[in-house]
Amino acid sequence: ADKPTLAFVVNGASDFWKAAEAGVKKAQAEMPDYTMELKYPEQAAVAIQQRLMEDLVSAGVKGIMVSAVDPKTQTDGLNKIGSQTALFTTDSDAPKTNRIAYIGSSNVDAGKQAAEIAKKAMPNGGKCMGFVGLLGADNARERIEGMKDGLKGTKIELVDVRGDDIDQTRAKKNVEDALVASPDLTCMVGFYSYNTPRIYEALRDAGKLGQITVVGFDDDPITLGGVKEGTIAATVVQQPFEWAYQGMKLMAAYLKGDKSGIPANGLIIIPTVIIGKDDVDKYAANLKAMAGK
Amino acid sequence: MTYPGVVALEGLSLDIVPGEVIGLVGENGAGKSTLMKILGGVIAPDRGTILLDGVELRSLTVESSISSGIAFVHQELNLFENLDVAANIFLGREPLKGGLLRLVDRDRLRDMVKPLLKRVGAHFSADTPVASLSLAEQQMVEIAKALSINARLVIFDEPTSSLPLAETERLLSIIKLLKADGISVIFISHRLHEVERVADRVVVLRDGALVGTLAKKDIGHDQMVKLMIGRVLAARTAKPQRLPGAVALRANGLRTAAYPSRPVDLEIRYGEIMGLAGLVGSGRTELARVLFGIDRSYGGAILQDGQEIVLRSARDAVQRGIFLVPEDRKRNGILLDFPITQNITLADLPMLASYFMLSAERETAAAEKQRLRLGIKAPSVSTRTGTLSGGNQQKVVLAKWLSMSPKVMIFDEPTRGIDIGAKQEIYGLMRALADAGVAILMISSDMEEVIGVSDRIGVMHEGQIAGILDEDDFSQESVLLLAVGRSVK
Amino acid sequence: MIKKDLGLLLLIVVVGIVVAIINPRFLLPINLANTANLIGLFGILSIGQAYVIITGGIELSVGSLVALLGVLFVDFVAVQDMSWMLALPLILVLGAAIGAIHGLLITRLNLQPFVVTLCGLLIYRGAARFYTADGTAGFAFGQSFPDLEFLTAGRLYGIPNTFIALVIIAVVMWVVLHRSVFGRYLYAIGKNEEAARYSGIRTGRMVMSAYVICGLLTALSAIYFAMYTRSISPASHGQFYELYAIAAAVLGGFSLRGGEGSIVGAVLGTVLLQELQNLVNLLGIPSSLNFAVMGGVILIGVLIDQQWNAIRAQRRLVSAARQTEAHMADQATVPVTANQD
Amino acid sequence: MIKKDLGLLLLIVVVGIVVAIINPRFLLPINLANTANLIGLFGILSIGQAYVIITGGIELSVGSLVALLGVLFVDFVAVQDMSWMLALPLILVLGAAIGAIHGLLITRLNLQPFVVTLCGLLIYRGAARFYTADGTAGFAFGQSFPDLEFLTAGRLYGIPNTFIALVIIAVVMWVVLHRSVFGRYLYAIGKNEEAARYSGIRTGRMVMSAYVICGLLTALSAIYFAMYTRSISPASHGQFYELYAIAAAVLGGFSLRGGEGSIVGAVLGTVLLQELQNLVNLLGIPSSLNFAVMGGVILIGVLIDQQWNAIRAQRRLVSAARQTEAHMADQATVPVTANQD
Ligand SMILES: Nc1ncnc2c1ncn2[C@@H]1O[C@H](COP(=O)(O)OP(=O)(O)OP(=O)(O)O)[C@@H](O)[C@H]1O
Ligand SMILES: Nc1ncnc2c1ncn2[C@@H]1O[C@H](COP(=O)(O)OP(=O)(O)OP(=O)(O)O)[C@@H](O)[C@H]1O
Ligand SMILES: [Mg+2]
Ligand SMILES: [Mg+2]
Repeated sequence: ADKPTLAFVVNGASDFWKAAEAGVKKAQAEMPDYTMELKYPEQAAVAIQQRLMEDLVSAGVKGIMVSAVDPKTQTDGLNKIGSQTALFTTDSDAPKTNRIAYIGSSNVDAGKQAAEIAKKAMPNGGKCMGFVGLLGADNARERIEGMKDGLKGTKIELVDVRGDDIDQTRAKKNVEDALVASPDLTCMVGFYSYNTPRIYEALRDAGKLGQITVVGFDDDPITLGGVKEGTIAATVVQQPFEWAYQGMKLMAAYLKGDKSGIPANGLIIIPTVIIGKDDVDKYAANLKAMAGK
Repeated sequence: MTYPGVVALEGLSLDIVPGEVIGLVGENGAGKSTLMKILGGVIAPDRGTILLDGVELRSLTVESSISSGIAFVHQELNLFENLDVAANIFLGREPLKGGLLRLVDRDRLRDMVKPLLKRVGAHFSADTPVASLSLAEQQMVEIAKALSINARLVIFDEPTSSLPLAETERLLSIIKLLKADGISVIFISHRLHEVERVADRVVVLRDGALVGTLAKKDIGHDQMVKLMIGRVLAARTAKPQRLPGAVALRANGLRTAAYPSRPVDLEIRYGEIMGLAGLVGSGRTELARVLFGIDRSYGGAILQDGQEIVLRSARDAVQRGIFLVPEDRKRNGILLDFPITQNITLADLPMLASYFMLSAERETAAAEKQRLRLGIKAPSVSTRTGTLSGGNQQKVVLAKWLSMSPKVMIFDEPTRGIDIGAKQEIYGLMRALADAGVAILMISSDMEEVIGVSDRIGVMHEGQIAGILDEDDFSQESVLLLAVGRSVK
Repeated sequence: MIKKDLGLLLLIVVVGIVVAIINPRFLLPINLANTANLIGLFGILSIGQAYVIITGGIELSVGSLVALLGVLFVDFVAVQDMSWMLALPLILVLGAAIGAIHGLLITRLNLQPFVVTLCGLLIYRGAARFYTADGTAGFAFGQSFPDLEFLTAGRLYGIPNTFIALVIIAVVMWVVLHRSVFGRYLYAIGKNEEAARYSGIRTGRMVMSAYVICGLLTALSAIYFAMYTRSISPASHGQFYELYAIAAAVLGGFSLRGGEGSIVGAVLGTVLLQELQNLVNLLGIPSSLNFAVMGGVILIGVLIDQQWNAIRAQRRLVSAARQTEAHMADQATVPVTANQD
Repeated sequence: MIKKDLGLLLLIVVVGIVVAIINPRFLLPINLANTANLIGLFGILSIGQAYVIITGGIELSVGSLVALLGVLFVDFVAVQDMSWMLALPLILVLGAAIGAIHGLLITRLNLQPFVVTLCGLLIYRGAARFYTADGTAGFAFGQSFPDLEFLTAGRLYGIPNTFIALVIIAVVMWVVLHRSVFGRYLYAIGKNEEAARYSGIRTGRMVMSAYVICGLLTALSAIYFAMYTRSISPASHGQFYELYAIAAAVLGGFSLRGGEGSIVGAVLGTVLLQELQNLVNLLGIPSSLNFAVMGGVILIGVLIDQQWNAIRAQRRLVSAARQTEAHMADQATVPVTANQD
């Protein structure tokens, strides 16, 4: 019990973080003289995440790597944690806090990559509808912004983004309703990991698979299946496994006094990648290997 | 049978022969309802046996009680306002169809209900929603329900307490018909003259024990009273000590929800008891509610001491010294879960408080004073009011108002369900109040009471005052004539 | 009752016409079918809830149960390779059992329905999340169970089977509630439980049956939801569905005090709520306003209903007074004879 | 009542000791202070809820109100540059006004509290989201309001000011509920509203006041929550807080039927719930089980309470019977003398 504990605090329960869990495990296996754990707050809310971190600090955690629910305005809360323990950020950065470093990718860039996919799939332009869980959340906004940016000057347009409050039933119904409301849609974008599979299924039910270009985010198995099948153009994946794995090792090193891994600007960017039909098998195999299955 | 703090019944034996009408009387809390609830299977006795045709009925439940031929008209109404008359009468015993689905055979049900309604003299149909019936009509449904069980024993627990005149007569003749069919009847009532008329034998309970039985020839008002309370009551009513004073409260063309098109004119004077008689649904309760500020009026004016007053809520009335002892005690009169003290002080809290803070001592003192004054039977003033007998609960309602200083007191059926001893006490209290200068309006459906207690009697008919009788003109007949809309003489 | 249902139907039709005028695509068969599908899913929940509400109770754990049972069903079928013919009845039995436990706690141990089912809401949500360790339960890509999928997500002549299921369930449950002895007892219990007991009704059993029915219908609905989304993240799946179900019942004329309401009303309430959601999407209203539209319509509906009742009561009063007057005039002779007795 | 509170206190202490033994860091001042801070935030909500529950009502819109009022407060202060000395009372007034509207709808238009506040839950959430267009309301970097921050998030001798606020509010509200005329009226209304009205109590006003108090305390709590998180995403902020508040009140002995409960109980209920959350985090229990632990403890607490009451009632019955028998034996002579009267 005297082993120093490192915690990876996520922003809410989601499959997305399963890969990070695998990363934490791998790091743990390599560094047995630390206790490493991944923590879910029971709701994706600032108050609850803040509470969780405060409790972890109380429990004597030496380092925390956090995907803040709302990094922009959570500054004070994060600073409070940062003053008591080694604080790293991941997933979305909080540059104005006293965090030591950020390890993750850029949602804006991911959005731009989504635009790349769309441009490649629809050289003649088109009309896109987006779907997302929480319209107001930072990651959603940045992705949407990035995509709009990337589409500037093309004939492709992102006409609207519908939110579903992370209710999968509504997520699917939103797709169905969009098909009815705007028959001229030529493309759909699933901004959250579960949105793409819901698009896939709604299109399959409507018999429109293949007729509408689907741009995905993240690596839900259904999404990867669709990519492989060719009914989903491609998907933009982040690498939470790497964030967790590298992040944990970095933290451990930092606590030992080795600060060589921390770049001057404090940013360690692990870029998002586009997974198209050709890369999907390799990626899936890799994913499996990481999960240790 | 024991309840917390009381032994409701103790070592009591009673046998009934077919075709016999037993009058069961006793003071409030004597254990009459408890005994009947045991027979009805509603509660289980601690010990003892019930034999039917010499066979012991073990662990009696409501169903087994019904199936062994015991029918029950409860003291408190047990109807479902969201169902219609037919559904209420046969609830739990519906004719079925549709096999396993157990559907209600609605046609047969209606056919079964019709003759019953005719028998009790009801003029509403089987599919009338109970919510739209008046209290008396609901009581008729209860009676029809009891008749619907092909019973060998029908128990009526104070069936007449909310039945006036005509309906009471109808009930008494129904009992005679039952008797003629060889059905036994237990009839519980505090209206002793009714018991006198129908009972073949009177059984008297006191403090949960049987204290006497009167054979048909011995049944008489005074004998019953003597057994019930252990002494003979003094003269029925005291005469007023002084002449009535100025008009305290006047209704000027007042219209109520009962008959919005019919204005009421009425005067109540200081120092008098004004009786208010009338048939069921004649609008007396509605009038009382308007005078107490619970309901709004549909026109007309209320004048107190000659000044027009506006009553927006009961509080306005209370602040002007106009108090109401409501008809439905449990619903409107008391908080069953509150201790006696808190019920008594509820209306007068601001006076007992300093700077809006309660004072337990002052409250207890005020309550204790009233308990002694009214002789409320209870272990202490901190007893839960719900455990008291009906009469004592009624006294608690009275105590609430008497602890303040009333100018006008409206009593709506003040002795409903109250035993003769307590009745006399309440009459005495009303008279004492009147003598102290309070103006009293007493709504009552008990003819004896109206005639025996009032100084003047107003009679209501269809929402209007049909006439006012002075003491010299008091007679059952003139009250009745006015009540049905005829003129006297 | 029937008048109230008609009012609701009218509202549904009027809203439908307005939406259709603004966006005629509202009437496309595919849109109607999509919405009918969700009406089926939520309608079954509402009917279950209605059975509990009629007894004066409430079932707050519906949403969490939809998550827990959904997770279990998907896990059994997709991961554990259990035959769905086995898994389906198993889940239904589980739902009924949970309903029975609620019923027992409420009737035997005299706990308040709100409290029991609030604890259920918390516990089942936690259980669902724990079962998958906060992961998602879902079918793998290409995993397919044609029969099951046809039954749960298929369409017959363009009509979603879930909607057909709702219609069948609604008819059966209507007969049970409005024509059977059991239903009549539930109304009686909802109005006055003690009096019902005095009438020889075994109120405990009846109330328990209501919760069992609710559990059963919730389980069925959970399976349908699972097959609709095909993937369940237990932290959020089904959140607030109890509110949808309660709202539909309340819109449909159920009183939370018990003893009032009709199955037709509960179904129409669901239809209106789903129509509203559809409208938000079709008319391009910001999705953030979804909840507000729902809340606003329920409030207005309840207000109109209340005002309507008040006016009707007023009128009834006046006409009753008139009737009594006439009636009394007829009867004027009766009591006098009684007096001679 | 006091016995019940003692039982709850005992439970809190025992759980605390067990946790402290397993993880002594539980007793670190910083941990206690953090937990006390949250007890302050949620405790104020619970007291507000308690006032409504005592009248037999319920306030389901608490969580949405925390979001809406929080969003407005942050927006006023951080974006609109309004002085917090103005914004704070403004928000409190707004909270009270919303409470008054609920009270009016419930008392004047006779709507059910559950329905009114359910609509509130939906509408205020939608309004909050619409106001920020689903964005987050928060303070910009470096924006600082030292006085406001001290008051809302500061500590005095290590004790969070929110906790001190709770203590003050609890004492005041205890006196009001348990020692004032108004409090007695609320109990009376909760037990039997009609009888209260017939005693000359203006029940409408009293009930309305209860909702106003709840709105006011909710608004205060909303400001505290806003200053604690300093950032509010209106879609999720405050979700389920009404359930926390209701659960705390129920744990503390409030009956949802009205007329029962004590402020001490509501506060202790909050303490227990927050202790449980702290425990889950400190003992490394998977946070997916957080809800389940909460639900389980409430259920067990309510069950024990119920069993306890049942046993006590049983005992009282037996001892009462014995007493009466003895008493009757003493009195056996009395009726005879009375008879000679
Ligand atoms: N549920 C109860 N809990 C406690 N005590 C009760 C309960 N019901 C009745 N009692 C008590 O038992 C005694 C007998 O009551 P019961 O109702 O049988 O009297 P009763 O003769 O019917 O009186 P009344 O004429 O007022 O109806 C009374 O002292 C009463 O207070
Ligand atoms: N709560 C109520 N709901 C519906 N109708 C009512 C209600 N109270 C009274 N009424 C109706 O109003 C009319 C007048 O009733 P009210 O109670 O004023 O008469 P009453 O003379 O006091 O008769 P009772 O002897 O029955 O009390 C009756 O027809 C009755 O059915
Ligand atoms: Mg009795
Ligand atoms: Mg009356």
